[in-house]
Amino acid sequence: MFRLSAQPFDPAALQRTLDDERAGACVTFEGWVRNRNEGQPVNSLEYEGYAPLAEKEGSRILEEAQARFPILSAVCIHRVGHLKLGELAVWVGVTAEHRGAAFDACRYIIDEAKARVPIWKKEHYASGETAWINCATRGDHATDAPPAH
Amino acid sequence: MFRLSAQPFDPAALQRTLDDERAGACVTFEGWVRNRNEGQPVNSLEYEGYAPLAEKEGSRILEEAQARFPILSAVCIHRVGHLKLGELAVWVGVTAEHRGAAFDACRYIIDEAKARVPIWKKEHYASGETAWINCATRGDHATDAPPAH
Amino acid sequence: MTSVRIQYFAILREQRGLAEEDLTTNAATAQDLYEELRARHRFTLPAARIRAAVNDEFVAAGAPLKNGDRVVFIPPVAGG
Amino acid sequence: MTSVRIQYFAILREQRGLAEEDLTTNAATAQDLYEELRARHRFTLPAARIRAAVNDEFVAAGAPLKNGDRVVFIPPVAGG
Repeated sequence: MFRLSAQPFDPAALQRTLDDERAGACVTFEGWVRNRNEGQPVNSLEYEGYAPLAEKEGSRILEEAQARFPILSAVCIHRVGHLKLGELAVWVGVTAEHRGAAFDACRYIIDEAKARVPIWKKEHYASGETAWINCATRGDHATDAPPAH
Repeated sequence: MFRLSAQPFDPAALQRTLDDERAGACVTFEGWVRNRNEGQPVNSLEYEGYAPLAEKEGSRILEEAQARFPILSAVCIHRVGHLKLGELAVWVGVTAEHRGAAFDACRYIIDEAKARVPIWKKEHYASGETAWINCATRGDHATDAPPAH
Repeated sequence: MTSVRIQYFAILREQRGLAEEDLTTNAATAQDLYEELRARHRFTLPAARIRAAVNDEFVAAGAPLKNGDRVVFIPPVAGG
Repeated sequence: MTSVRIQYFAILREQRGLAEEDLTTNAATAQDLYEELRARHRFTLPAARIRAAVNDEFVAAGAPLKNGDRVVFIPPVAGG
């Protein structure tokens, strides 16, 4: 299950939906809004998603993870809207019989989601400036490097 | 912080102790009691630890993770006692600025903990038999393979 | 002429100043339509950095447009 | 003769039938002591699969014993 959420959500409750007596391992990834990016102090983040296609592409990524790794279940929820420092931006949870597959699948899902799912991030800096990440063009102040958290 | 716990503990509360505005990533591993091992139906597990040395060796592993990977914090709690199916046996939580280090350190910690920390696991099978994992010797019924969840 | 609905997101929404519009175009493909809009609205992102979606599925840049298509131009993504 | 306290865990605790004991021994090293106890109590694990700890630190198999040491023999571990 991949979905966007305009509201904060409870990762502990989500993780309990993965309970399964066959599972020996559960790996989770949480992406948090952090206070710097590429050396610039960040005050807050806006996420915007193209929901129908984001949910389709996200679901494809989860299916790929199921096909590539011996896992039991996988879920990813991505926040949209204006988030404060420390807020949970994205949550991935994977269960498997064995831990190797759970780690590998969790990492695959977040790596692919960041690269492929139509969600955009606008950083609000302490300086008052803002930037859409990865959308800078020649001559812009913002760096063009991919975000790497 | 590495410690043994004779009581169930709340992983969500533990994870909140890792909150840090510098952190962009939090990876957790949960080891759950699963209903089979090496093909045999399992009813429950007993964990026994040699607490003073387990906590020393576990703390060394966390220090190694801090030295090897650019992480912010790392915690591991391991249950001891008699656990039912589905119960949480071990929890590892790691925060970092970037997700790669959080994944790598979390996996390092659980791999090393399973190999080095003096904690032992006794499986109670549906058949009524029991076995101390990894302690079988020639002629025993139980397999001698390392547990792999 | 082809009538399509366009939705804008993120940097394109801001540069266009609106979230969606209906228009008729002579553009035969999604990429041609992007170039037309880019010239008109001074979008900063070159076509090479944009993907297109039609009716909520990714399409190739050269995909032909037909009446009633819902078109989205997708700037570089940055989830997580 | 050396007086030591021994703690047993897991399979060794079960095979010994108790969790700790004080004893005096002629064994000069942790490994010699394990071999002595293994013969006496029919421990199934060979010395090669046991690690030793003295005073809550891992020690080499050939570490000498001294009066008052707290000794633990560590079967193969299996956390997680």
